[in-house]
Amino acid sequence: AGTVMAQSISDIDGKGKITIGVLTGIPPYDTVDSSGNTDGFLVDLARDVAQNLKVQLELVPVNNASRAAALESGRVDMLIAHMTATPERAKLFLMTNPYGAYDMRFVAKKSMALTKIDDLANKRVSVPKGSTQDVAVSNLGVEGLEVVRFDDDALAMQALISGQVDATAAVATVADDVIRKRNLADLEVKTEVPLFTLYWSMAVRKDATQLHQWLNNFIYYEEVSGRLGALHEKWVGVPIPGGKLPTF
Amino acid sequence: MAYQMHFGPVLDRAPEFVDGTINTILLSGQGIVIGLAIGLAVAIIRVEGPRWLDQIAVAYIEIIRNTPLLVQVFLFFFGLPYIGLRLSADTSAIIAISFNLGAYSAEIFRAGFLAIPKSQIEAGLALGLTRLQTIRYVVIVPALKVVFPALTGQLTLTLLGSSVVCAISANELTLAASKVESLTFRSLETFLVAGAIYVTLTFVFRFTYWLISLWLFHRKDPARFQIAGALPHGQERVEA
Amino acid sequence: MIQSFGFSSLPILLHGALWTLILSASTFVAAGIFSLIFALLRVLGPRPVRLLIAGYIELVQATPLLILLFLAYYGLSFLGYYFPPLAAAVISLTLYATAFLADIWRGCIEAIPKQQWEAADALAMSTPQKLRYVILPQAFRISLGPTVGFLVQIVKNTSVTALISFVELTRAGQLLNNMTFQPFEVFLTVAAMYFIICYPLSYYSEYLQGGKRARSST
Amino acid sequence: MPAVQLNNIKKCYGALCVLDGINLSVEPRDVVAVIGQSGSGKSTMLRCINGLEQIQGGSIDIVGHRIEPGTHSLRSLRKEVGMVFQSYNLFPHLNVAENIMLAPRVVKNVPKQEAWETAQMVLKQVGLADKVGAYPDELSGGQQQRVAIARSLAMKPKVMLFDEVTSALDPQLTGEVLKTIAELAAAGMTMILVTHEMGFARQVANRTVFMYKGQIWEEGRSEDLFAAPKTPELRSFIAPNLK
Amino acid sequence: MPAVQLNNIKKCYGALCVLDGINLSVEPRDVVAVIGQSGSGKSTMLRCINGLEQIQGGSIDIVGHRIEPGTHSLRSLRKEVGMVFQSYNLFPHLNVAENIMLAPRVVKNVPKQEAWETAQMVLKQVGLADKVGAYPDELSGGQQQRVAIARSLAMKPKVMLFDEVTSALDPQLTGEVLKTIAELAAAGMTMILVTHEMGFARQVANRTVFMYKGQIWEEGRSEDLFAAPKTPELRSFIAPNLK
Ligand SMILES: Nc1ncnc2c1ncn2[C@@H]1O[C@H](COP(=O)(O)OP(=O)(O)OP(=O)(O)O)[C@@H](O)[C@H]1O
Ligand SMILES: Nc1ncnc2c1ncn2[C@@H]1O[C@H](COP(=O)(O)OP(=O)(O)OP(=O)(O)O)[C@@H](O)[C@H]1O
Ligand SMILES: [Mg+2]
Ligand SMILES: [Mg+2]
Repeated sequence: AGTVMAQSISDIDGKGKITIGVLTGIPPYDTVDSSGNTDGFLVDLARDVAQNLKVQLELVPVNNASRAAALESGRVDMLIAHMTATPERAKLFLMTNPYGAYDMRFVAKKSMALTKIDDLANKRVSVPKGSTQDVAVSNLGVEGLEVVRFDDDALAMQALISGQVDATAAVATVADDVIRKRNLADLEVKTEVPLFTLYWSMAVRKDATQLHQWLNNFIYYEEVSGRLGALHEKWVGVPIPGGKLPTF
Repeated sequence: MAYQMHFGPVLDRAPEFVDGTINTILLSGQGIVIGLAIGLAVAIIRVEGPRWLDQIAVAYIEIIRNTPLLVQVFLFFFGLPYIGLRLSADTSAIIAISFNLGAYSAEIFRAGFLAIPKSQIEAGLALGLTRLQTIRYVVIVPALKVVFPALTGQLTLTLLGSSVVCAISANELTLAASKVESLTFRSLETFLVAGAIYVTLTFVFRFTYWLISLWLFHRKDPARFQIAGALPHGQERVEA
Repeated sequence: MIQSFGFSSLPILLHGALWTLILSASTFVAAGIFSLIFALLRVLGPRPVRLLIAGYIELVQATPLLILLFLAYYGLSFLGYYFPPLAAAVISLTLYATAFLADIWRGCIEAIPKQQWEAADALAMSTPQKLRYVILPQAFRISLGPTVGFLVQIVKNTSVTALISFVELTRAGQLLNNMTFQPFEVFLTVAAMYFIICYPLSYYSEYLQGGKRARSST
Repeated sequence: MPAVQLNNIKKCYGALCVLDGINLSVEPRDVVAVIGQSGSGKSTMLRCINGLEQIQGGSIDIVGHRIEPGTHSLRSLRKEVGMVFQSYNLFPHLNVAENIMLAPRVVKNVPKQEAWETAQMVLKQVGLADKVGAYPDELSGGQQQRVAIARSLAMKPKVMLFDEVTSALDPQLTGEVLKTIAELAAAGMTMILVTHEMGFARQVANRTVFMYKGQIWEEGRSEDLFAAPKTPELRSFIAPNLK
Repeated sequence: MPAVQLNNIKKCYGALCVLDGINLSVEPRDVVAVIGQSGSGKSTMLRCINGLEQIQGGSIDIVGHRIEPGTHSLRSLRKEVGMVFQSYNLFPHLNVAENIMLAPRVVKNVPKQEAWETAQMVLKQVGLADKVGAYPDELSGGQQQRVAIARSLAMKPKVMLFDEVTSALDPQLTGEVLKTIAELAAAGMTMILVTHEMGFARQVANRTVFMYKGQIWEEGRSEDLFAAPKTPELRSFIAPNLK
């Protein structure tokens, strides 16, 4: 073991390898084969990063709760982990320009009226622990809303399906997929109350400015070359929501 | 070391830790009380009960002891709704912990019962006590004394094991720690603090068990007993 | 993509179960080596070493595996040591298992009567010879039952490595659940698989301990 | 009416019948000594009388209760029949007073105050009034055995059964316990006592029963039986004790 | 030159000195019996002689080795001094042959064949040649003790120490073991034996040492000592044994 923290492109070149943490276990963005290996949108992106840097790729699966620690500790060189660039996170990591997005929506029973945020008063809403939904829903400021946290998106959704919560904050595409395939006729994605559209950034450590700049460039090129859209279509079946990706 | 520790932001979240700690105490406390009750009942069934009931008890014990608590927690929380039983995360957690401890403590209690000579039980019966009264007054305390170290060891495992129920969002210390971690991104510091709290809790619980053992097994001072007991017979003492 | 739980899902779980076995076996071997050393030092070592080991055992036994795993996995990274998940998982589990196994084995060594040591002493045997030929063979017999019993705990405890996304049986179950949204079926199958792995071990452990009791009573 | 009447009782373990048609009648205030070789069934008979063992045939009438094969609820019977064992069987976690008060309190619901007074009384009876707060392991074997007798007495039994209560004791301690039993006999308690102390049987028991291979082989007034044993088995059994 | 020489040795546990200035000289082929009350320090003295206990003062010269306070490496000494304990201490996981061959093989690197022959020889010496393959728990106490003696003999010791080797045995088994020891004495082995068997001490030991409160109170030729004890302590100690 024991490699130095790679901070610059030449560090990575020197190692001949880049270690990327990717979020796993969120169909349809990814899937697991019978040997437990993940493949999916984020994995393909990570492959492209390594390929363009002309180094080998080491993938490290992470979850919402562990991804920050993985990056901070040097366990990984960068994260492609559905991370949204909040100002708070930006204080700790360098966040790249977004490489994708999803529409975050509330999912709930058809019978539950949800046309405005205040309808969530005194309701239990499940979110993945430490995720952007967690932060967003926790900060809604609705009276009596209880946030119930789970290890990942699937368990949060599962809590709704088994009736343990009244609603969940989920990715619209994922939720649609689940509702259709599992025949959950009594559930629906509540479109009247858009939670938000979340854009995902890659993250590197604070002092890895060179890598950060390179990744911005990489994302720009992947988008304009149509590669990014193609990958999203391949895994999710629809284009990236929200049209042209923002930059900052 | 490249990494600089910053406990400040983590310690600012002290209320969350306090909450989590209280919840962990409540959760494992309830789990322990219910679990021990289950364990005692199952042990009595195993020693005294009819054969068919004994076999059910054995099946229960073996299933629990040979599957991980985490999986049991999942089954109680996500599985039971499918047979129409919807329990909150906290309730599911308490039930899962109780059933888990029940299986382990049943075997411990049983070992204690078997360590009590049969002649003690016969002495109880010969005095006209029922079997249950015999167990209650003659068997339990000496049996408990035999197995007390094993039992408290198991209770410590239960306290620490309660950390896995954060997987179903039951409110307890590890969940609180995850929350703090996601808010502060100071993972190492957060889990160091949580670890320290668990270690402290463990020692506090052990101290409590020690106090309980004093109360249960410590002999009353014979001299004091005589005075207290003889109190209504003041005249007798004067006479003597 | 969302799928249904069925026979096609079994390979994922079986693969996870295989990793659970590999993880358990590696942990057992590593913890076994350390535990033997620790148990011996705990009995025979100089006082500071004995205290140090006792402290380690107390501390680790008072910390949840989950927290320990997290601290070991990321803590080591913070110190600049990066291990692949399997190695990291084995290291953390070993840290944990050693604290219990060393304690079990110490008890077994201490269960050998002092007179056995003295008899070996009087025969001019050196300390390693006493251990090798007189004490450890006897301690080994006593320890067999509890050790196999603890193996069951190791197998079950590997489930927490799901937290660091190590795909063993429990994590495989979680991933499968994410794909199928059929938790009851998935986790019941997972539980059954653990049972199939653990029950024979439990049974054997009980047999070993029961067998011993039967022998000593005759 | 006899206090205890055994009518042709049988007790078998599988094919082996360790009690094979026992008839015995014990009048109130009788003291019956039961003697016989090891394995002849003495303990088993006693255990059948207060229902610790199920019988397979015959019946037992005892202070107004009847035990037959299959009889189960024996608690009301046991309230009136005391039993003292060879191995004392005091409860180690309770002190002397608690040992004695337990059964009256939980079985008979005697108020605490009354149970306490009874305890003191029976302890005085066995000569251990000063040990009321001691724990069993702080007492000698003989003292423990006398506490066990006191514990039985506290239930105010109509009949008492003693199973070789002195065989675990050395000669000096044996003396203490036998003295206690002799006093009980003098006070008119109905008793059946299995014993290996021939001298004691002869002096204290008005009747003696000799068991042999699961049967009552010979019985009669103690003086007669010891002075003129009729069967060769009894003769050879008591021979070494007489010289 | 004496085989064993104790020069004013002291052995203390904290303030309590259980050996308080012991002087003793044992010539080759001497058989020395050590007698004395329980707690007088007999075992402790033996244990000091082969270094199982550290001494706090004085020195011990034994078959060319010297033990002083703080002496640590005693292995070469122990190769030449055998010790047999009250509780046999056979290794339960090894059979008789393995018990006997273990120390010669691992301590002295004796080849297997030779160790095997020695084992058979010493077993014959203690009269157990037929038990070579048995495990300790298959042997009677007396047989186990004789195997323990054989195990010591297999190291070909120059001096043997025996600590109440018969006190856990009943009289018949005691006889077997004492016979073995007497044969060893006759063959010229230098021995120190702590014993409660006065008759045996008198017959087999040429010298007897009486210990009292951590000191050698009286010593001399066995006949003289038993026939005419000088101190009142020895007189009252051996009195009950002589009648
Ligand atoms: N549970 C049992 N199963 C089979 N046989 C039994 C059982 N209990 C007792 N016995 C047999 O019943 C016979 C009578 O035993 P019991 O204890 O009544 O003899 P005893 O006259 O009291 O002898 P002792 O003087 O040794 O106490 C013995 O042969 C004994 O082996
Ligand atoms: N480890 C110890 N710590 C303190 N005192 C001890 C220790 N070992 C022995 N003693 C004391 O040393 C004294 C001598 O003991 P030792 O065993 O030598 O007596 P002994 O003559 O062999 O008696 P016995 O005939 O009962 O075997 C006793 O008073 C004993 O209590
Ligand atoms: Mg009997
Ligand atoms: Mg001694």
